[in-house]
Formats: sequence, structure tokens, C-alpha cells
Amino acid sequence: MPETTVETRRLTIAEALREAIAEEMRRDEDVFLLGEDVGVEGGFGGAFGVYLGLVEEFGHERIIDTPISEKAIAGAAVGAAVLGMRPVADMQYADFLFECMDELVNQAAKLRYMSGGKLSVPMVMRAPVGTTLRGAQHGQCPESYFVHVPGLKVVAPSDAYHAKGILKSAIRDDNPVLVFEHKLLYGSKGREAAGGFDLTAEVPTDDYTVPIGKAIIKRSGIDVTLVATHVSLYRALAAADQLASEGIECEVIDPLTLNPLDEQAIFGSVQKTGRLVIVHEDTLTGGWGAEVAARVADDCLAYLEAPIKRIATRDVPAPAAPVLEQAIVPQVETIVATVKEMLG
Amino acid sequence: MPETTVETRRLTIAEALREAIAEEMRRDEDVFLLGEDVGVEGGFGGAFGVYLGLVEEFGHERIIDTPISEKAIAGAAVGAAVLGMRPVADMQYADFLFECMDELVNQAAKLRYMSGGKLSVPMVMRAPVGTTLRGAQHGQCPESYFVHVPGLKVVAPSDAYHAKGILKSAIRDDNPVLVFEHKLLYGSKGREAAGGFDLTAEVPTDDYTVPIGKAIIKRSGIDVTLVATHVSLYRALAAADQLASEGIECEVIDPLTLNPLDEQAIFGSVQKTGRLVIVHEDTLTGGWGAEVAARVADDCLAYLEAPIKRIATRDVPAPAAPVLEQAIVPQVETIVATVKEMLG
Amino acid sequence: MTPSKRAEADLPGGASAQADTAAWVEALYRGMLLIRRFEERVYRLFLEGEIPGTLHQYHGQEAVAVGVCDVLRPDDWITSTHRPHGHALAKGVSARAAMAELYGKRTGCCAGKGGSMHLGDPSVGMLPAIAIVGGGNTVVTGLGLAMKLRKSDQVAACFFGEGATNEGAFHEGLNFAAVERLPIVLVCENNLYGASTPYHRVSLVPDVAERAKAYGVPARIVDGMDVLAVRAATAEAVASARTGAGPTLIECKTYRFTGHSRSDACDYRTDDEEAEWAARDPLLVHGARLEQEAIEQLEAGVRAELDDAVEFARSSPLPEPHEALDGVYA
Amino acid sequence: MTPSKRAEADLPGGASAQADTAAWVEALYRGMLLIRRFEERVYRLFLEGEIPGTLHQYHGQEAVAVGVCDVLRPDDWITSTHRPHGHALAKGVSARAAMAELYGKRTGCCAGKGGSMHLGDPSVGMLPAIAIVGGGNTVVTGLGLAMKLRKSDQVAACFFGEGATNEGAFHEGLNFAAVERLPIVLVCENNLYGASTPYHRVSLVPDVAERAKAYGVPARIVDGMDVLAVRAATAEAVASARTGAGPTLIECKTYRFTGHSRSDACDYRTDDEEAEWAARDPLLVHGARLEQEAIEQLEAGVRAELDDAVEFARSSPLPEPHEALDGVYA
Ligand SMILES: Cc1ncc(C[n+]2csc(CCOP(=O)(O)OP(=O)(O)O)c2C)c(N)n1
Ligand SMILES: Cc1ncc(C[n+]2csc(CCOP(=O)(O)OP(=O)(O)O)c2C)c(N)n1
Ligand SMILES: [Mg+2]
Ligand SMILES: [Mg+2]
Repeated sequence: MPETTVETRRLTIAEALREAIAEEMRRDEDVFLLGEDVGVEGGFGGAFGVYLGLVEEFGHERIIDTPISEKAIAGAAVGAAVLGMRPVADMQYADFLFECMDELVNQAAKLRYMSGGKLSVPMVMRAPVGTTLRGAQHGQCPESYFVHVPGLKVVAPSDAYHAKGILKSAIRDDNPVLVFEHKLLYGSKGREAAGGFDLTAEVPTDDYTVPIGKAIIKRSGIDVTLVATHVSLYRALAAADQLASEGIECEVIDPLTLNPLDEQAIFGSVQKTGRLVIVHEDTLTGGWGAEVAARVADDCLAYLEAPIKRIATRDVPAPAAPVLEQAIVPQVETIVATVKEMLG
Repeated sequence: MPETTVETRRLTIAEALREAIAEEMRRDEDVFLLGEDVGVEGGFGGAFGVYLGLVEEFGHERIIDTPISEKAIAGAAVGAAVLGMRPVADMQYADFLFECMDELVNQAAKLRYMSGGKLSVPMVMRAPVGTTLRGAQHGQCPESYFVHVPGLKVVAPSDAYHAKGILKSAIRDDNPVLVFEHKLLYGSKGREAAGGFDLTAEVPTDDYTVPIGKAIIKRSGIDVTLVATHVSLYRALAAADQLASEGIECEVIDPLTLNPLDEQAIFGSVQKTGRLVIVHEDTLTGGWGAEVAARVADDCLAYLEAPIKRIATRDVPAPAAPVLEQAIVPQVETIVATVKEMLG
Repeated sequence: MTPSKRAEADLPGGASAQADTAAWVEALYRGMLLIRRFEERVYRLFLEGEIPGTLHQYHGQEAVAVGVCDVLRPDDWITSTHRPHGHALAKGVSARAAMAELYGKRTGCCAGKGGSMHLGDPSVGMLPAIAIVGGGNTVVTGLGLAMKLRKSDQVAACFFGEGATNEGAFHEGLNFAAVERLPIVLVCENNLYGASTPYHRVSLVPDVAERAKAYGVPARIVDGMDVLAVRAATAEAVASARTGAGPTLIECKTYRFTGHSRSDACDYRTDDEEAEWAARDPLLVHGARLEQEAIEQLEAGVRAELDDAVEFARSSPLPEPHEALDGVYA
Repeated sequence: MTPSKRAEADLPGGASAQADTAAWVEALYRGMLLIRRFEERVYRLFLEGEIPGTLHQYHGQEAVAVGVCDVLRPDDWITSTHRPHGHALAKGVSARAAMAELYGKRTGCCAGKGGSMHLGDPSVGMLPAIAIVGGGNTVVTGLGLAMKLRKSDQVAACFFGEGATNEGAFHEGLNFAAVERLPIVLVCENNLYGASTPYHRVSLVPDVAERAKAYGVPARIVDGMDVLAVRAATAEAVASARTGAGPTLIECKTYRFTGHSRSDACDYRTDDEEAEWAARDPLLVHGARLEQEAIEQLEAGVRAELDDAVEFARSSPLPEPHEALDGVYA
């Protein structure tokens, strides 16, 4: 959180991300951006407008509009990174990452190790996630696939302050970092989805970074630990508000980084509360919540006063109809009910 | 396990798989095989000889040698399955599945749901796994990525009897089924890796199937539950042997199917033993062991007498040097030591 | 002989045949008109908040869907893209089922689970549309393979944009289709842009048809604003596919009259360019072959059909929340 | 001027230049001989159980690696494949470091972590070889992009087999390289087979070079058994890349003299075909340009170098088990 002495403004996540990229590009000539529709004049500035204005400042050399070729985008990022460039690659929707899994899993994540540690792959891949009425192929939250890949780092910021700071860290990191943001949280439109929370945040005007691998305690509490990201984080916070009015104090943790996971922060909290609920919009089976649960079930078993609960999107592809989508994605009521049951 | 009255022979897994495919192709005209190098005269019969002889019996129409185009292989399987064919697609190494993730995750797994349940995708994808001195890009066990995909089924047989029976079930199943086998277990060469266990098994001469979604209790015990597949299963059995000589009785479970997981079999065992160790050759973080642990930490918490332990390949790409590979893959000694520590 | 039965036949000669021809010319116009008016309604309903989700619309490209599907039989198959409304209507998905799907209703062609980007219906030979660019290009090979293995004379047509030709899927799918001589027609709708990106910035070769040579696949470039031109090229390609001669690629030069998706103002295109293509509106081009009176009748019929479709969609039940869990596995 | 400094220069004329030429002709021969003898040793050591893992060997294709790398500067880069031994030695990985890597020793060029399929060394401009067929074809575009953005005059060469041209990666990589005019040379080693599969069964177009047209990329077909032919074509392509004219594809017609991998008996090839290509052995073709005496001297030198390499590998320490955990992250 920004200290009180620094100058700040309220920004949306989209604005914060744009600033992060622009500032890093000004700071370091090796940083560049590539992806589909990122720099066309009169175009969108990327699928969600994050890059608007960048091509005007940095030109087509450093803001590269690619063909619709996800393998080329990812492969180019890998190769350029090996030579010391710091590419920021854009995947319009995280769902398209499946088109360049080889480049990410077999190349980006492994080249350093295969070389005996002689080279590095300092690339960033940005990928918007989230179930947002676009159906099965534009609504996935595939973070968990990448959490499983040794050699990759995975971050998932949920507000403007952390989004800007951690994207900067990702760009400066010497490893491949996947940055997952939620489509509903970019601007103000997602406010309702986030339970009315204000999605803008105070963002310092000065340069700052947020470290990869450190969780954030969003709210302190002693009865139960809630771990959540993205929209689920805001729902967890809303649930915590409701529960507080009934005298139940939730500790809400935003892991921020999914790999490497700040397990100490989670262990510490669970040791205090004795109860753990993990909430995510990725589907349940094999989701990153399982990893959190497994680590806690190993390290903190003696502290657990209740079974570990995971609340996740049901194990189905995303349906298009709003009523169906709503039925599969974790909602505030489910979180509230689960916590009450744990304590009851 | 075969009943005593049926006629059986001892077969290797490779032989058993070949029989399964040949018998299903004879039984059902809609079954066909496609992949790289599967039917070239004078060729290999697939990367591990599983298909030797098939092209002679079924001809090039039904044993289709494809270009080196994993997306086309998987996409063709999806499309043919939609029209009611029952393709068996071959991925020479499971590591190459990353080249056709879109076809598997976004198409095979989702088309049925997207259609409102109007169509089915009865395809099989065979993919050999295992760390076998071939380095980072030919040694992965990527089962866990697919366990995370709603719409796919994932099986992982470890002996000839179950391999044949479950491959037949997979071919007859109306859903996309990924069949993961371990390279070291195909023939007799893996015997040493499997701790000297005989890898052949009695296989009935008559038609039979092994159901998807049912685990096998490989060994009964009351002190600790070991869940493992493939080579790790044989190592778990070897560890159980050693531990038995010290008076510790392990229950060893081969889940056989990783999705849908036979959780009742595991819960039942853990409720008896109070202790759970999961062993797999896939890497630790985000591996399917986490899902097993998470489910047990939810359903069986009250029964647990010790933290849930996962023993998995370390979170690194597979190194080539034998001494390094050995250092990252679960070994018998680690299993023994872990169990003793749990009980000590 | 109904228009769709005409299949690969040439335009007929003779007296009664001429009546047939007139009916068929009208049917083609009606097919395009239905798509145009459907899209216009849908856009309005979307802006009014009645239709949820997102939209990629087909205005301007109607001649392609209608020209191709007119040649296809009900038992032939198509694959489609993120922009599937036109393909769906042309292949025989009813306006009711399509509209209800956009509304997220249980009576939709995908029971509300597909939505705009996945419109389709196996019962009329259309896969749920695949919204992964290039996604249909590998899957269609399997449709073709099944047809070939079963020795049926069916054909599968794959619709895709010029942008999709830069995907690996285009390459692998086309090569595999070529090598296996699959009964496939590849229909590239070259509308000059992939989202905001003009094709000439992402391919040094302006004609997609040129690329087919790399696979030994015959290709044709046709005026995608003229339904008869599209139909004629498709008829040839389909006939060749039915007799086992393998795939053909047809590049239809066309233009989308709207933004890429609902929120796109098209500032990356010039007014001149837009005006030039508007003058070649497929409804104008083909409309010139009809009497004005006939057109007005068709308009009225289409209006009624769409009134009915909207009414049907509005009054259809929403799916029950628990239905979200059905249909993942067979 | 050492041979490798000759770079894009033509063969020199004049008296002292002729001595230069002779030395250079010998150096090319030596480069190929080193690979041939290296592969022979390695195969024997593998059969004897000294070298673990698996092998894909390069015998027969030596003219390609050596002809290409002779043009490249130390600060140019290459990507390689599952069959990388020849590329590694030609680009400057020492026989010691390569051999030790095959032995799984800490002194190997990848510290024992890469092994046969991932030989490489950034310090000589070679990525760890990528054993995913086509894998290098997208990654190389990034090397080229970095060079272009930095306005260096470096070049990246990408080796791949004809089999790789059916991968989506070939397509996406080549198109992106073309559009961005990246300083890349695509070197296709068309040895007629991908594993057991003859190319004519998986491509209707027999020449890979034909495919380059689909991307507006110039292509050349050369005799891949003649190191001078390969070198000449590469020199042109590299010169063009250095000046910003973009990628070139060079298709080298060649043949592997061994099985696809260690256990392959090649029963899918005819004896006649093998004999025909054996007669065009690159060592014979180029050897004819040298005196027998020179060849014998080179053999002796190579033998000594490999004796030393094997001795080095044998006596090198194994990595410590805990080293397996290092080097995943920077
Ligand atoms: C694999 C993949 N990459 C990117 C996208 C995002 N996207 C949707 S449509 C589109 C443009 C497609 O262009 P084109 O193929 O020409 O079809 P058109 O929209 O012009 O009909 C893009 C980039 C996607 N859906 N799938
Ligand atoms: C993506 C992928 N698919 C399949 C393989 C298995 N494989 C290894 S080498 C090879 C043949 C490659 O043929 P080609 O590209 O012609 O190279 P060559 O072996 O002839 O040098 C195959 C199929 C692989 N390594 N990667
Ligand atoms: Mg387009
Ligand atoms: Mg080859």
C-alpha cells in the first residue's frame, strides 16, 4: 500500500498497467511490446485498451503488431529475451495461451535449465482471464496450468497499485513471468461484479515496484482465512464484510503471486485462524487452490480446526447464458455459507 | 484382476495395448488410428513399437501416418469423433501434447458442452510419459494439466491387464479420453526401474474391459495409504515390501483413472489408515497429487493422524545426466523414509 | 427442385427451368436478407441490453455464407468462427433457435450454453462455431476424414477469415487435408482486416489463394460480394471434393460493414474504403437481379420471420441454473 | 584472414589468396570430418554403454552444418534440433564440451543438464538445441527481432528438417520473420525422411523451397552434400539478412547415413537409395578438392582431438545430485 507521504492518484488497473509499460519502456530501451492489435492507428490499443497511446509515443518499432500467430508471439518473446531484450508479449485472452503452450512450457520455462544456467529468459506474457459472458473459449482462468510449470512465474494482481508495481517487477525479472489480470477489473465496469468495490486505487506518481512472491493481507481476522484472487478476492472481501456483521472475523489474503507462492503468509494466517477457504474462478479440479490446500494439509495440519474448503468455478466449460455463468462462478453467498458452516 | 477361470497369457504393456487396438478395430469399423510413424512399412510401429503389425492387418486407410502436425492429429481426431468415428490418436511423447493444447482443451473438451450436449467427442489420445534420460523435452509426465480440464477423462494404466482393459474402455467411451502410459513400463526394459517387478501380467484371451474411474487396491494395509501411478507405483510397492519387513503395513492404491478420480476408494483407505502419501513422477507444484491431497483434507480431515505428504518429481525440468535425473524423481528410499517419519 | 437441392447443377435453361431459376435467385436474396436484418435487429437488441455478452457481426459478408451453403446438402457439414451468425442462418439453423441462443435461452440452438460465438447445430450439419481463430481449420480435417473413411459423398466446408491464415492451424489443417485428399472446401472470407489489423501488414502475400500452392491445393479468388460468383466457385469445389479429388481453397474478397465486435468504431479504416465497399453491398449486387416488388415481399417475409424469432426468444424460458452442470460428459 | 572471418567474401584470387583458399578448403573438410568421426565415436561409446540416453546422429549431413556456420560470425546465432551434434561442433562448441555433455558430466556445455538433444552454448551463439520439431522456428524470430531492434548486423540461422515444415511453428515463424524482415536464414535439411516417414507421403509439394513463396520469402535449393554449394547460398542469404532485406530459406537436399535414432534399422529405405546417397558422401565430394596427404593429416588431427575429448569427458566429474535443483530460475 502506498505510504502517506508519496504523491498518488486514483487509477484503474488498465491505466496503471499502461503507465507501468510506458515507464519501463522509457527507463529501459530493451523493453518492447508485441501482440495482436496492440498498436494499429485508430485501433483498440490491445483487446482491452491497455496500450492506447503507446504506439504514438514509442512507434511501431517497439510496439509491434503481430499476425494472429500466438506461437510466433511467444516464440519471438522467448528468443528476444534470450538475447537480453525484455519483451512484453500480449495474449488478447488467456484462452489463447493454449495456442502457444509449447513455446511457454517447453521453451521459455526450460531453456535456462537446459543451458546449464547459462542463459536467461526475461520475458513477460500478459493474459486477461475471467468468465464474462463470452462463452467457453473466452472465459477461462487458466492460471493453474502455468503454476504447474517449473521455470515460469505466475502473478495475478487485482488492483491498480499492485498491478502496476508487479508488472514492473515482472518486466525487470530475469525469468519468464505470466501476468494474469481479470477482464472485469480493468476499468470501472467490473465494479458491480466486484460487489460494488471501487476498483481504482491510489497509485504513486513516482517509480515503485511490488515484489513477486509476496502475498498481501487485505483484511485481518482471527476466525478463518480466505485466500482469493481477482473478482473472487472482491467477493471474499464482501463476504468478510457480511460475516463481520455477524461477528465472524475473516482474514483475507491476496496471494498476488501464484508461483512462487508466499506459503509462509498463508501458513501464518492458518496457524492463527485454524480454518482455510480458498476461492478462485479457475475450475476446481486441479486448480491452484488444490496446491494451497495440499501445502497447508502438510505444513499446518495440527492447526486445522475444520476441513479445508475450496470454492471454485464448477468443473464445466463456461456457458454463455448469464444465468448459467452465474451458477458456476463462486458467489458471495457461497463464501458466506461455507464459512458459517465451518464455524457452526 | 483376471478371474481364475479365464484363459490368460503373460503380456507386456506394449503387447496388451496392441491387442486392445487390434481387437477394437476388428470389432468396430469406426475405430481407426492416426499419428506420426504409426504405419510406415519397415518403420517403427509408432515411437515405441506398440503398433507393429497393425498396418499389415488394417491397411493405410485405418492406420494413418500423419505429417508431423500435432494440431492436425488432434483436430482430425476431434472432427472425426464428432461424426461418430472412434479415433485413436497417437502422440509419440506426451511432451508434444503442448503443440495441440488448443485442440484438446478448447475443442475436444468443450464442443459437447458448447453444443448444449448435442454432440459427443469419442476420441482417444495416447501419450507416453516418463523421465527416461532423454532430457527436458522428452521426459515430462504432463497428466496433471489434463486432469484440470473439465470435459476430458484421464487414465494412467501401469500394467498389461489394466492397460488393455482400460484402453478398450477409452475407445468405447463417448468422451475424449487421454491415455498416459509410462515409457519404462512398455516392455521388460523397465523392470529395473520398477524395482525388479515383473512388468508383464496375465491378460485374458477373451474380450474384457476395465472401467474408467475405478481405483485398484494393489496391496492392503492399515498403517498408511500410498497412492501412486506408473513407475512410482512400483516404487511404492517396493517401499511397502521393505516397510512390511519392519512391521509397517502400507495400503497401496493405483488410482488408474486421474479424472474422474475414484475418491471414495482413497477416502475409504485414508479413513482406515489415517495417513496419506501420494507419489507421482509429475512435478510437485500443481501436480495431481495436490488434488488428491486437497480432497482428502476436505473430506477426511478428522481421520488424519499425520500431515498429508506428497512425493513428486522436484520442480525442475528433467535434466539429462543420469545422476541428476535420479536426484529429482521419487525413489524407493524417499518413500520409505517419509512413511517412517510419519509413523515415528 | 428446391433451390438447395439444385446443388452442383448449372443454372437451368428452358421455360419451367427459368421459373425455377427466378425462385432460386430470390431464395439466395432472401438468405442474405435474413442475415442482414437479423444482424441489424440483434445489434439494436444488444444496445438495448436485451441480448447479453458480445457480438461479432456478419453484415456485408452475406454473399459468402449464402453462396457456399446453397451448394451444400443438409448432410454436409460446416465449421464456423467467432463471426458465425451468417453461417448458421445460411446452413439452416432457424432464426428462432439462433435468436434464442443469443438471448441465452434454453430453446437456443445450443441450449444457452454456446452463445453468439458458438452458434451451431449438429442436426443441420454445423459444428458449434469455434471462436479460436483457425480452430476450425484443424477440426474440419476430422469431419473430412470421417466422410472419407465412411466412403460417403459428403463434404465439409470450413469458413475462416484471412487473419486465420497466419495461424499454425491453417497450415497444419490444409496440408493434412491435401495429403489425405479430404472432401473439404476451405472458404476464406478475406475482409481485409483481422480485428484492427490490415492483412497487408501481417502477410507479404496479399492473396490468401497464393498460399494454397504451398500445399498443392487448387485455389480460386472470387468476388465475395456477389453470391452467384461465390456459389459458382463453391459448386466446382464441392463437386471435386465429392468425387475424391481433395480440397479446394476459395478466397472470397469481401468486407465487413460493421466493427470487428460490438464496440469497434473502425477508426483504422478510411471512409473512402468503406464507401467503396458499401457500393458493392451484396444485397445491391444481387438485388439488381430481382424485381423491386419481389424484394419488398421478401423484406416483409423476413420481417415477419424475425418478429417471430424475437418473440420466440423473449418468451422462451431461461435455463435453470443447475443445467449449467449438464452436458460436459456424455 | 582465418576461414571463419572470410564471411561473405568471395573465393579470393591471387597468389597468397590461393594459399588462403587451400587452407580454407581444408578447414571446411576438417569441420566435416570432426563431425563424422565424433558421431562414429559417440555411437560406439553409446553401444558400449558409456554414453547414456538417446542419440540422433548427423552422419551424412555434415556439409550443411559446416557450410552454413562457415559464413556465420561468432556473434551470430543458430538454433538447432533433436539432431544437433553437427550444428554444435560447426558453430564452435568444443569437442570436449560436447562430448562431456553426452557423458552427462558437469564440464559439458550444458553442465550435464541438456544432453544429446539439447546441446548448445550461448557463448558461441548457439541456443540449447530444441528437440521439439519446429520449436526453433518460432524462437529464432525472437533472436532476429532482438538483432533488428538493436540495429546490430548480426544474423540468426535456424536449422530444421523437412519434417518440421509441416508444423504450425514453421508457418507462423516464417510469416512473422517475413513481415518483420528479420535477419534470419532458414536452413532446411531435407533428408527425405522425418523419422520413418518419407516427405512425399506428408506433403504434396516435394520441394520445401516452394513453400517459402507463400510468405514472400526468397528460397534456394542447394546440393546439401556439397559444402561449397551450401556455403555459397548461405553467404548470399546472410549478406542479404545483414543489410536488412529479411529472411531467406535455403533447402539443402541431403541424407542421413544412419538411422533416425540409435535403434533404427532404416528398413523403410531401400539399399539402392542408400547407396546412391553414400556415393555423394560430403566427405567424398569435398575430399576430391584436397590432396590425400592433407586428408590424412586432418584425420590424425581429428583423431587426437577426439581422443582428448573422450579422455576429458571420462575424467570429468559427474554433477552433484543437488545441482539438479539449480538453474531453473535466474
Ligand atoms: C487464437 C486466437 N487468437 C486471437 C483471437 C482474437 N480474435 C478474435 S477475432 C480476431 C480477428 C480475426 O480476423 P479474421 O480471421 O480475418 O476474421 P474476421 O474477424 O475478419 O472475420 C482476433 C484476433 C482469437 N479469437 N483466437
Ligand atoms: C513436436 C514434435 N513432434 C514429434 C517429434 C518426434 N520426432 C523427433 S524427430 C522427428 C522427425 C523429424 O524429421 P525432420 O524434421 O525431417 O528432421 P530429421 O530427423 O530428418 O533430421 C520426429 C517426428 C518431436 N520431437 N517433436
Ligand atoms: Mg478478416
Ligand atoms: Mg528429415
